[in-house]
Amino acid sequence: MTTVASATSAVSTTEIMIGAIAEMLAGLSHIAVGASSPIPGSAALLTRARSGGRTRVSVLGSRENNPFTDGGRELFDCAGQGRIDAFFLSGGQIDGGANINLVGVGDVGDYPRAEARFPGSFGSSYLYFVVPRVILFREEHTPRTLVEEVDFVSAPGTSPPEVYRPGGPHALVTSLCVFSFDRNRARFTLQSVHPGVTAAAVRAATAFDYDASAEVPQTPRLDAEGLALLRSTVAREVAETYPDFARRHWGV
Amino acid sequence: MTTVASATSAVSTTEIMIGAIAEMLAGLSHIAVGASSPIPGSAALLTRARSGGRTRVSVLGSRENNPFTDGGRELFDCAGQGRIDAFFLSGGQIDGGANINLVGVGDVGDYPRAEARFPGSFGSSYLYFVVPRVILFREEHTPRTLVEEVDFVSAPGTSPPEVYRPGGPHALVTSLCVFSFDRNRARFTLQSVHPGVTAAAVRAATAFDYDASAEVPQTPRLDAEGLALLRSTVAREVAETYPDFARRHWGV
Amino acid sequence: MPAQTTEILDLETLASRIPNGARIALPPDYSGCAMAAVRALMRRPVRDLHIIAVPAGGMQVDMLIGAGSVARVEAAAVTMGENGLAPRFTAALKSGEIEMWDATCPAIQAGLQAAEKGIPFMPLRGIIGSDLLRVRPDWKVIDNPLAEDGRRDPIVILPAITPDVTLFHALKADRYGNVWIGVRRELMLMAHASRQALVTVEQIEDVNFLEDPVLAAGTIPGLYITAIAEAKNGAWPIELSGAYPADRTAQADYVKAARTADGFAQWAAEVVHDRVPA
Amino acid sequence: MPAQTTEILDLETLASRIPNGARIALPPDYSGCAMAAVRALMRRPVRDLHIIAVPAGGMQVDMLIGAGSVARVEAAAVTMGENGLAPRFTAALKSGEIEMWDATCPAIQAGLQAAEKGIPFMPLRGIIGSDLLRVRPDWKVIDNPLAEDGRRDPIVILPAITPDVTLFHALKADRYGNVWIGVRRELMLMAHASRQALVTVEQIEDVNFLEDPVLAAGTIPGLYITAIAEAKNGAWPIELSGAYPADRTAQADYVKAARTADGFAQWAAEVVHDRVPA
Repeated sequence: MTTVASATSAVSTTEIMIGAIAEMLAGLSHIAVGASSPIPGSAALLTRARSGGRTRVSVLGSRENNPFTDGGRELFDCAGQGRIDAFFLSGGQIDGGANINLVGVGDVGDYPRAEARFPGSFGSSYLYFVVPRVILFREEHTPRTLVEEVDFVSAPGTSPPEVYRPGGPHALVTSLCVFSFDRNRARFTLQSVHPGVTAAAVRAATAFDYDASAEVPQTPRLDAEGLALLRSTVAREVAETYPDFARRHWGV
Repeated sequence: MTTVASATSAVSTTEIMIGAIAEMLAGLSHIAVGASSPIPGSAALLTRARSGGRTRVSVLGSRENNPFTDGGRELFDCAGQGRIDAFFLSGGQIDGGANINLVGVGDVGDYPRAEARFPGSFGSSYLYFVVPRVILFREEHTPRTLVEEVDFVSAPGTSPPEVYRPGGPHALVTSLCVFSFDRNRARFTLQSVHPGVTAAAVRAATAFDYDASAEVPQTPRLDAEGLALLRSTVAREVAETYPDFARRHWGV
Repeated sequence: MPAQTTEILDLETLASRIPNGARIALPPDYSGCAMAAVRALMRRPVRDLHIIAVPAGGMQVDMLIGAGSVARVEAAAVTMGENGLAPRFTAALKSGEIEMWDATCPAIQAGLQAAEKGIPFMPLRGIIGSDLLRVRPDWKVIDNPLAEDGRRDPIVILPAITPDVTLFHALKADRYGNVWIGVRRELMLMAHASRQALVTVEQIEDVNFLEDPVLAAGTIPGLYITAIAEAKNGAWPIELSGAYPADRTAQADYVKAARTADGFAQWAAEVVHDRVPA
Repeated sequence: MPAQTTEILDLETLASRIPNGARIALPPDYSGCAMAAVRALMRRPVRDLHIIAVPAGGMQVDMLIGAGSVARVEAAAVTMGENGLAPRFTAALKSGEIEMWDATCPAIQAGLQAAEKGIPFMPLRGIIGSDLLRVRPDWKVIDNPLAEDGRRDPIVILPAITPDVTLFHALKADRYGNVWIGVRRELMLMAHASRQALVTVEQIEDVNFLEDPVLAAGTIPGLYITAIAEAKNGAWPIELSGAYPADRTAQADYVKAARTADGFAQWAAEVVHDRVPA
């Protein structure tokens, strides 16, 4: 697609995901986004655009939206100070306890050899503990990615009470649905399914067990105003950091 | 004095002290100097001038000679990295074990009340441990300053073997003499007396016990070349950081 | 569209944001002292401050003690530098009217770094055998848990220092609350470590320092700055690097006057309560 | 008269200063990679490097693995970013030919900060319950010795990371060895923490950066820099902020070629051994 998406074009799954994440961010003061996270990044920039300047967004690897001046450690220090309200993590595998694996597939006893090696844990083993609202996202929703138990815990979903942990998982957003996470019960609940997706389809694509009510609502779409904002102002801001992504989705 | 001291003027006690310290610094790579230390500062700058660019001098509070760009902690970090070969400490009291007191006079049990309060320990409690060659200096040489036992240990002269301590006291320079310090024996030895001073006068002015040979040599003066350098190039460099001192001593 | 979360206030309002009893971090005399704001605090007067000098205090600490605004000083030293001992500090310790937490420079910096990193403590070499350990029960010696071969390796650990507020003066800020400090990185450390940072500046510019890669390198992002206020000559009579030198006469006058409580009171009546340089 | 202790070398001589077996710290792809120097190392080829990626590795790490120069990688991740998995890294971990020390970004930064401060360890929050603790026996969980009221407060402590050498590329140095890095402070941390720092730059200027207070704020003093060498386009095909963007075609070509050992060898024959951009 090389022309700007009009406000009346069909809402894409990507835009559904962006809308679902943006809803979780409303009212927060400071949202940080990792380097290769265009969907959360778009949601964060949309949230900022709707906040009237009250929401700060820090995008790693961005020139325009990276406010840090103290080197690579500043994001982590800033989170440790409690100054970051939300962050986003993904995983090669995510399990029903919200444990995430960014290291590899295979028996951890064989480490470092792996059947499949992922890049590595990045900052997850730390940020998952100190950022109050961590939103997991993973576009690929299959039994291969949403597993019963991760092969390697880069960062655990929950911790014993004596462990200092002001932060942790809030929700999981995939291309099919939104799960909320209950930290006390260490368990996901199916919150909503995206348009055209059934609860049964989610169940079939998910290798871990989770709770779901009999009637699962549909993930709300962005309203017309939000969608127009996303496709215009926000799309141009997204393009600064994620040019390929912005071109592909909104032709900017 | 408002004219430049000529190379033939009488050598002052200050210049004797500068010369004695400079001798201890020859060949070192990096000498750091505290903010209010003009005598050691002059000795360090003289050492640099004679090194042909091989000796680095970092003077706190100097614009020209302070190479640090990472804030107040950099001097201490730099010393912790082992990158500083020599530093200078003084003390409201110094005792025969090279313990120094920068806090106050009075029973430590009454702390924080003090009969006389000094400014405080500054970085001494740390730098005394990590800088290999710490040179103590104190112009006032009286039983009031060179005491049998300090009232408050800002930094101890020696430590038990299990304590990490690559650094420590090397010598003590006063307006009367030079003491060397033996870290294994935790004891000073009278190394030399300044011109016009007798070993007996030093003994009378010192409240702590120390070793001395029967014949104590005189503290060597700077040679003519060194003195000329000190009174010209170095004096002008000293003036950048210690303007009053340079004006008083060399009229620059 | 950068976020706009730093408030732009006038000097008196900025000073009013520091509550009685605050744990307040103040920079050393060479690093940008918010002297105009300190005078505003004395006029109020603020009470029961716990001052954290980073790492040593000078004229501003002595003035606040003289004004009766200080309950406690945590510092590696308090001194008037070439002007000698800090008179009100020295008198207060003789009379016992303030609490003193003696420290050593790198211990204060390490404590702030611990707060900056969100860790509860930081180890530091040295100090063992110093009486500082006697008078600082919050400092502790442990055996290095990573020492090789069961070798004993005692090391001091220091608790994080998280000031309620940091107060300093700088050359300039921009309208987004970004503050340019150049090489004075201790100010950045203080802002990172503190819950709030209040900053006075010579001027607020209508630009964004972070858009200039050369300026950005010496800038504290507005993210850490609670509020800014313009204060021309805001560091007087302390020097402000790049702007003006110390007013050594005014400093010497202070030291002379403040030798006695009466002398201090007279000095304050004149300099703090009336003759406020614009 | 500043001291002149930083050597000014040519590129090949600078690369020759890195011995086999060195523990070498390398910056991330956004921070100035000394790619020309890395190609010089591959031509030699250097052997048995222990790479410390600060905190994640990219093309330079993958290339060195492909060249057989690497014994061990210590990193929070190794990735080609938008170009996907790092092919030689992934293959090496499948075959087991390199040792891997998985980490997390702030752990590597904390380890370097410990070395910067001359302390043997640094505590860090998080990590507990991660399998990183299983595969990193050098990391340890202790009870926070300063926890209140005997409350249990487990916390991870990490040993200091002291690289033998840091290697990176920057826009410019001056003739005293001062290197301007702007906001890329991880490079300063690396230089502080390492025994030696070798730096290539686009150009060496006949000035003193430390005399300019605005430039000084973004400068690593020559004190920490062992040697510098000029290397025009020294970061190619990685971007150098303020100078040139990434050559995305060259990067994509690499990822495609390096999928197999043969493909890598062919790529290296062409790009590393012959076509050295001036």
